[in-house]
Amino acid sequence: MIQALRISAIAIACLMFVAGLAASIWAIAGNPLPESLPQLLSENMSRSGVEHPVTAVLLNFRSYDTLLEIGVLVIAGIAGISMAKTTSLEDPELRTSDSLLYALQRWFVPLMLVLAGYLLWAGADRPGGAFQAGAVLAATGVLMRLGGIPMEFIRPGLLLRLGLALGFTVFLLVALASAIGGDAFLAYPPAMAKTLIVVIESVLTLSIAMVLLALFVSAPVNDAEDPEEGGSS
Amino acid sequence: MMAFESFLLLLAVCVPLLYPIMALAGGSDKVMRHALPLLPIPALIFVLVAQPGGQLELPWLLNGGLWGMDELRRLFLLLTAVLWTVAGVFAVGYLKVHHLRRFCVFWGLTLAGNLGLTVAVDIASFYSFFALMTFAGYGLVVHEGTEEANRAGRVYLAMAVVGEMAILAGLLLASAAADSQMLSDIPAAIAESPQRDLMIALLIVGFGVKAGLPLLHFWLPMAHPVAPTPASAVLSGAMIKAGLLGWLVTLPFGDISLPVWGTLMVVAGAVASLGAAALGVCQQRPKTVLAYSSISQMGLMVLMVGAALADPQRAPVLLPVIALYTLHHGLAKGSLFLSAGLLLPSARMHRALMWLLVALPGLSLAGLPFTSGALAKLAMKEALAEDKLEFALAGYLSPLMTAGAVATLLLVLRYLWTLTAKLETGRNPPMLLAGWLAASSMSLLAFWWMPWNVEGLVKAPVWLPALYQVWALIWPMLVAVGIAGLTVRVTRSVKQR
Amino acid sequence: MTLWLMAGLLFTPLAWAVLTLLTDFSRGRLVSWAGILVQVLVSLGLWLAVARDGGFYYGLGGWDAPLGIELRVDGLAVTFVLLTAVVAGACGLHAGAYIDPDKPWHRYFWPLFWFLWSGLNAVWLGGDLFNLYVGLELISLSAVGLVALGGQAGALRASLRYLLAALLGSLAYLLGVALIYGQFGTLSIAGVATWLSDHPVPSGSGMALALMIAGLALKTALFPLHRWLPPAHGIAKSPVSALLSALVVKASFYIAARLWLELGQPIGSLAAAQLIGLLGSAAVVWGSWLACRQQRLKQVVAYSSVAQIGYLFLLFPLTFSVSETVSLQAQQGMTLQVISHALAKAAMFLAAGNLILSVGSNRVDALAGVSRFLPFSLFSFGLAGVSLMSLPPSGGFAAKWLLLQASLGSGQWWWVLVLLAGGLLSAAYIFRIYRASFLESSGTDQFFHPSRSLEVIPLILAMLALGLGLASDQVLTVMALPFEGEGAP
Amino acid sequence: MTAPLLYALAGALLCGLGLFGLLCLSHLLRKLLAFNVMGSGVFLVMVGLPQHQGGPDPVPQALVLTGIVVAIAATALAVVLIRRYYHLSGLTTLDAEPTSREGGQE
Amino acid sequence: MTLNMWMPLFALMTSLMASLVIFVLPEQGYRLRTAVNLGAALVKLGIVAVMVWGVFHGVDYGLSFTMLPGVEFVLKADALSMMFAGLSAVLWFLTTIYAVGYLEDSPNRSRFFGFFSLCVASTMGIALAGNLFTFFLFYEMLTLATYPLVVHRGTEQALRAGRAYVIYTLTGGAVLLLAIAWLQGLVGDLPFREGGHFGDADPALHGSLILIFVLLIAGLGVKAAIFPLHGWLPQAMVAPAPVSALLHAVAVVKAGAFGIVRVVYDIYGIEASAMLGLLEPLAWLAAFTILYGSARALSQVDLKRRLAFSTVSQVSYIILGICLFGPVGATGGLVHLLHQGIMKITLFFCAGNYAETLGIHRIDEMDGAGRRMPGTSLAFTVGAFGMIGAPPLAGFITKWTMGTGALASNMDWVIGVLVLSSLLNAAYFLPILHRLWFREPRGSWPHERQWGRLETSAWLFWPPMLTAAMTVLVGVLASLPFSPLSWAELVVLRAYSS
Repeated sequence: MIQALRISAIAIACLMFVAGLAASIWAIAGNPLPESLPQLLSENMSRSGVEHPVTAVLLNFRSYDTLLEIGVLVIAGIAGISMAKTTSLEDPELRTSDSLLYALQRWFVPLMLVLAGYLLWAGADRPGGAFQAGAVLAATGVLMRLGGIPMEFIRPGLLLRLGLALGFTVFLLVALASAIGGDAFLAYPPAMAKTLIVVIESVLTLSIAMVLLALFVSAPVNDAEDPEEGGSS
Repeated sequence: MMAFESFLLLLAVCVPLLYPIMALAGGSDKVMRHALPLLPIPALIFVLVAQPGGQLELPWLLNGGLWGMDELRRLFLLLTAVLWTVAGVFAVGYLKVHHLRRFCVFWGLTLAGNLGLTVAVDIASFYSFFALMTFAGYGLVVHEGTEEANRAGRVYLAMAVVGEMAILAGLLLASAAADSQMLSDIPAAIAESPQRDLMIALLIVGFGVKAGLPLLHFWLPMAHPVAPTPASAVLSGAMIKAGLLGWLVTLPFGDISLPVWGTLMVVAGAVASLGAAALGVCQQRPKTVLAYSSISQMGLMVLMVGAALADPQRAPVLLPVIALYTLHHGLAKGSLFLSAGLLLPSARMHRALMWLLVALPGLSLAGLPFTSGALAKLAMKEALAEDKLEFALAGYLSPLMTAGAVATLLLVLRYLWTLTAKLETGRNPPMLLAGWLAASSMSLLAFWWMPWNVEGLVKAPVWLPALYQVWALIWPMLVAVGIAGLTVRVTRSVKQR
Repeated sequence: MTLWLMAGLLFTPLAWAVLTLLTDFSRGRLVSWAGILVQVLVSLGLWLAVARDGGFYYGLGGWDAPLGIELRVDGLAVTFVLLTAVVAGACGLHAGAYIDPDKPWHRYFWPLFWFLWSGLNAVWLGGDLFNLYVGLELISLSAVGLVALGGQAGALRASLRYLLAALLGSLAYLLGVALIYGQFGTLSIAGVATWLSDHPVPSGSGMALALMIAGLALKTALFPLHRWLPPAHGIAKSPVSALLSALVVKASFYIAARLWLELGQPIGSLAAAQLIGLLGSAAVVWGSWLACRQQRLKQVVAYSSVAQIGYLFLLFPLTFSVSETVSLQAQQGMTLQVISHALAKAAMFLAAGNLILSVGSNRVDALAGVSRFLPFSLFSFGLAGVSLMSLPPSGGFAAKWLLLQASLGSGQWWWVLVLLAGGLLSAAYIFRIYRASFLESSGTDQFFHPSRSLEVIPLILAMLALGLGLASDQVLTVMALPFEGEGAP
Repeated sequence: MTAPLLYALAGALLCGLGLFGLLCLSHLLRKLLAFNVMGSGVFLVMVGLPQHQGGPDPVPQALVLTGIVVAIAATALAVVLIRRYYHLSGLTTLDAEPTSREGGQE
Repeated sequence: MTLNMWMPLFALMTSLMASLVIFVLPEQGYRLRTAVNLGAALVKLGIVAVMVWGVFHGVDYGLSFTMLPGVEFVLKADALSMMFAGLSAVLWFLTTIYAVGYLEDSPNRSRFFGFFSLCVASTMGIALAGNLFTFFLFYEMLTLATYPLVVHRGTEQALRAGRAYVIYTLTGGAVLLLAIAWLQGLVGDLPFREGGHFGDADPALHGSLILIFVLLIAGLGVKAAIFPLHGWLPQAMVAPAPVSALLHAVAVVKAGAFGIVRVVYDIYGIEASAMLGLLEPLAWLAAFTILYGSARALSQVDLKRRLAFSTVSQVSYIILGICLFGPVGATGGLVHLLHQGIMKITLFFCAGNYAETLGIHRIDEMDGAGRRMPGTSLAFTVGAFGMIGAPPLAGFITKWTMGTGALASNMDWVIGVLVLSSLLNAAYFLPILHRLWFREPRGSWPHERQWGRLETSAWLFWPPMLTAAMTVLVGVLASLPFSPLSWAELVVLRAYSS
């Protein structure tokens, strides 16, 4: 009874929330837009080093966002592997014995690798980019993992951590280098902008893929744990 | 005041004040004991050597101290010093080992208070010494530690504290009114103050506790008898007079006529002198009888104080008389109290002599001719003579005094009577005996040195009183003896039956 | 010079996050100590620079707002940056000694710690609404990671709760950002404020502000959205708890405050301001009350955070439609409260950790007779408590004083009662701890003295919190510095 | 009513739905999914609302892309935590107390 | 000039530093700790003496800096502050000696002496505070520093007392804070100034000023233990004797009373206070407290508890004194600040001696203790008579001066209060004295300890003797320059002449 009451109350609250939100959206939609950012953007596209505006925003105009975003991803990865068990990656429980999957995998893995490469390359002038590529790459890894292909590098050792950090590190080094060059943090020299962005995108792809894969692989079956401070156990 | 006198004055107060330190520092019992009679000696020397009117300024003391001696204080100081000395001598012989040191401490402090208040001219030191005497006196009262003593002590303390507070309030008011810290400025200020009556009431009550004013006297018959005998002597002989002195120095005599207060005091005095006698003759214990006698005698003095309050013109005459009477009574009463601590010698001759010496101060109280009592009584009578007093009750004063004389002798007789029942036979310690003898002789000899020529009241020479005077003194005594004899006879016959 | 400092400030934590990711705990500790040194020096340098020359805007990547992301480097921001450097540095040093280096998962402490730090810096300096969102997420996720690090079911439960709350809060905030962008076409707070200053308020923006502040309030654990906080702060490792309570909740509050100060006057309403104030007051009372009833030491401290956060929200009513003076007083009070609470609460959590280590139990009763061993941590705990009780001369007192003045000055006397009652209530739970420690009981013979370095750190923090009150004026002058280029965007 | 506005309104609806789910569902995975639904709603509003008037706008698109990554990171972290939580306590909700006593009162 | 500026800070720092050093010293470092304690106390005594001399000759000691916008932290020394500072410096020294002996073998001595010094530092701060804000700073610090001392024994009873203490004082502090903040908002930061500030206050402000005054008094009255805010004081007597001594004589209750003095004289100004009609009600309240405290003391059987209620009563003398509009009454109140301290500390020292040496806590166990411990009992007697107001002791000077002052300002009823209170004082002290001196001991003492030659340890013996001697001397020598009375007259002279 109380449960039902509570749920209906929440439901009503949510409905009101939706109504209010919709009303605001409607109202805002009717107001004139005081500032047109796209226009400003297109004026500055030439200095960005890439053709596609989304990529330009992501990796040049608002590259700080992206840097931190990768940081968030790395955090998730770290937090994930911090819970991984260290010994057996070949946990039989985690392996699918599906023979169809096993067969498909031979075909799909190379294809997906190629696709990832394409997405990365396409990012410069049309939709695509590091994240999409990294996602596909990670999917490949998941598939391989499910298929039982041993992936030693995913073991939470130095190698994995290097991989996790690679993209982020490179991005950061570029940012720092620009600051050392005398400009602001993350300000690429216009001449080198394109090159730098491509380099960053490539390593990011790798890292993103690693993070996602690590998160998938790191199965929290680790029994060792910290007791709570001063806890009874 | 000369440097020597100043020094002597300081010494007079400080010697007994500092004497208790000896007890703390661990002076031997023997030294403590034998120092007792020496304590008032500086004061005695001072009072004999110094000229009245000198003052000693002590600006650092309290609110600015001023000590000094005038005619009035001289008499009081004399009484105090003498009485304490003889009582001290007596005490040397009297005291037991038990709590000796404690007794000595309080003895010294009480003495210091008593001497100090007599010489203090500024309010603060006067009040300080007064309080010192009061509180230290408690130690003497409860010294024996019996249940009775403790009860007496409680009553004494309670009433004393109330009295102290009344004095404090009265002095505060008066001091504020006078805007002065000197006692000498107070009477005039009281006379003019709108709060006159309040102040007078407070002061009368405050000092009245000490002086045994009726209704404020309860402590007296309880406390005086239970104290050790030498202490009783000083309590009744000297300390009780401090209340009187308080009145004399604070109340507005001579400045203004206060008939209401005068009447009240006269009534109080009359009640005291007669009522106390009535109660006193019913007592069984000699020292209690003496205590009532003290109240009774104080009643006579209160009577005079009342008259002085009522009649400002007569006051200058009355005050010296009061002082005179005080001296006389103090010495006599001291001697009587001491005699209560005696042991009867076995030799018949000695015994008779002793009884004579015991009785004489008592008879002196009653006004036996050729004693200080006669002198005092005569002076009093003259001073209160009806035709010289502008006062409504003036007519009653003379019969009152006569009745007082009768009562006095009755009490003395009662005392002697109870004493015979109580005294044991034995050998008196020499110092004890010496003390008592000194006291008695002081009481008797004082007659010869008393400044009897006060305001020309008593016609010279005193050793040759006019016949009518002798008769005036004698007939009340005869009445008293008659009553006493009658009573004895009646009781005997009742007993026989 | 300032450019270098800025670059150093942004770069160091991120770089150290990477560096420490590649090492194990013990080596990471050495590396981190170097990093802490660098970071403290850089922060101090920046603070001094701003104190000397005034604040400025810093366009990242060479792009100014609205196209790029601009950092707003003003007195308040650098003060908080410096505060973060001090508190996080202290927590880092403490953690280095406190955390067991032999557990393999503890190596991940350092990267998470550094990411947290970088997120905090991003938030203090951020002037771009979306960038602030990312910064918040950086903080939230690393904080959750720290809480969960190697934990038991209880810790996981707390961290999950924390994560869900944080995510919901972020989403609400992001929704508000979306509406703002839809309305104003810019993400720069300053840009929006500038536009609003000479235009009428467009309809619908109220919802945006409400959403953002509600989301941030959830992340700040404002009553009644506070229930996630005590478990998370109470169960984490003490240095982590210290970080969370001292800095992390302040980050979201800081954004809310900035939004309110820039946009609140045009967009907000009196009712909203009073409502937020009321919730803050409720937090003060309720949090303190619950803190009194906790059995475990760290839970007490955690609930105390809930209460202390309540004070911060009094900023909202006290800056809405009031005179310039009152508003300034309220802002100064809020700033001091943030700083002093950060220092005091960090000290308190670290000290609590030491105490727990010493007596081997996390219960309040277990402290009976502890004061006989003269633990420095108890002393630090006490000193920090002085600031929390807002007794002089602590920073907490200075803050309360200013808030009192603001309340009286604006005629909103009801907040006065809250402030005074809050002080007394906090005294109730703090004295409960003192009381426990003074109890002479026979049973406590075992006592482990933590190393001096562990004990000194909270002491220093507590001393700072205490001394802040004496130096408040100096701190506040820096905060009130004018901008180099007023209204730069 | 343009298509982007419709997206935005749909986003609002999704937000409400997600919120409801987040508050009412007790299974952790469901909560997580509800969070994702809500996130999608927010992204829709974010992209839809500015494009209603100004035409295609790459900025919100980029923002949403970033937002998605963040959301994914958060989701992934949450899943890891949930799995471990389940492993340690055998619970899938936060309603009941886990096996190791937490004590105290919230 | 610069040295003079720093003098107040030095005075403050001596005990603060001592406190910090003691906290760090190991528990076993008995000699070193004692040396630090006594050394610091002596240094402070010296500094204060120099400052007293300086203030007498008109030297200006002052230090101030801005703490918060619009609020200054001010330390300065005027005649009034030196009064309090002198009291605490002297009595700190004695109490330290006493405490060293008292706590000879007990645990937690480092903690105790640390907070003890801190407590004195706060008292010093209160004395030297130059405005209300600074005063409040140290006032609250005092609360905190005293708590560990009150609960020092760690028993249930002590902790309960500590709780009552904290609840009362912190609530009082909150009220005080409100009042100070309000005042600040109304008229800005006000330094303590002889003659006050509100002599010509805007009539429109009068309502607020009266309300603020009430709040201020309520806040300060908790520490000053004005009825009905006195509840903590009798409970707090469970603390060790040196603490009670310090609490009752110097630190806590005096801080409250001193604060009230400051408020009436140096913030509102005596004329303004009278004009606003604030003094009369306060005087009545103080008078009631005087009688109430004494009456309650009568029925106490625990010696320290009786003394505690006596404190309740005695501290209100100070307040009553300053409410008497006029220089003489003020002198009486102020001088009691010192006199009460000296007398009460004597009594508590003695109570501690009885407890420590003979195990006596209750009054009915005191029979005959005077013979076993004559020195202590003598000191006790002097203290008790001082309290009663028997001349020529310190208490008499107070009563006399206050009484004169009351008459000068036409508040004759005060005399009645004084007299009645003295009677009550006598009623609860004299029986004790009787037991001490005139009763036979009841066999063995509850818990007797022997110490060499003296009746008790020398550390415990001399402090009460000294304070008892002081009780006598400040009374007898009241008219000397630099005596408490003369100094109070100086303070009042400066307050009324400005």
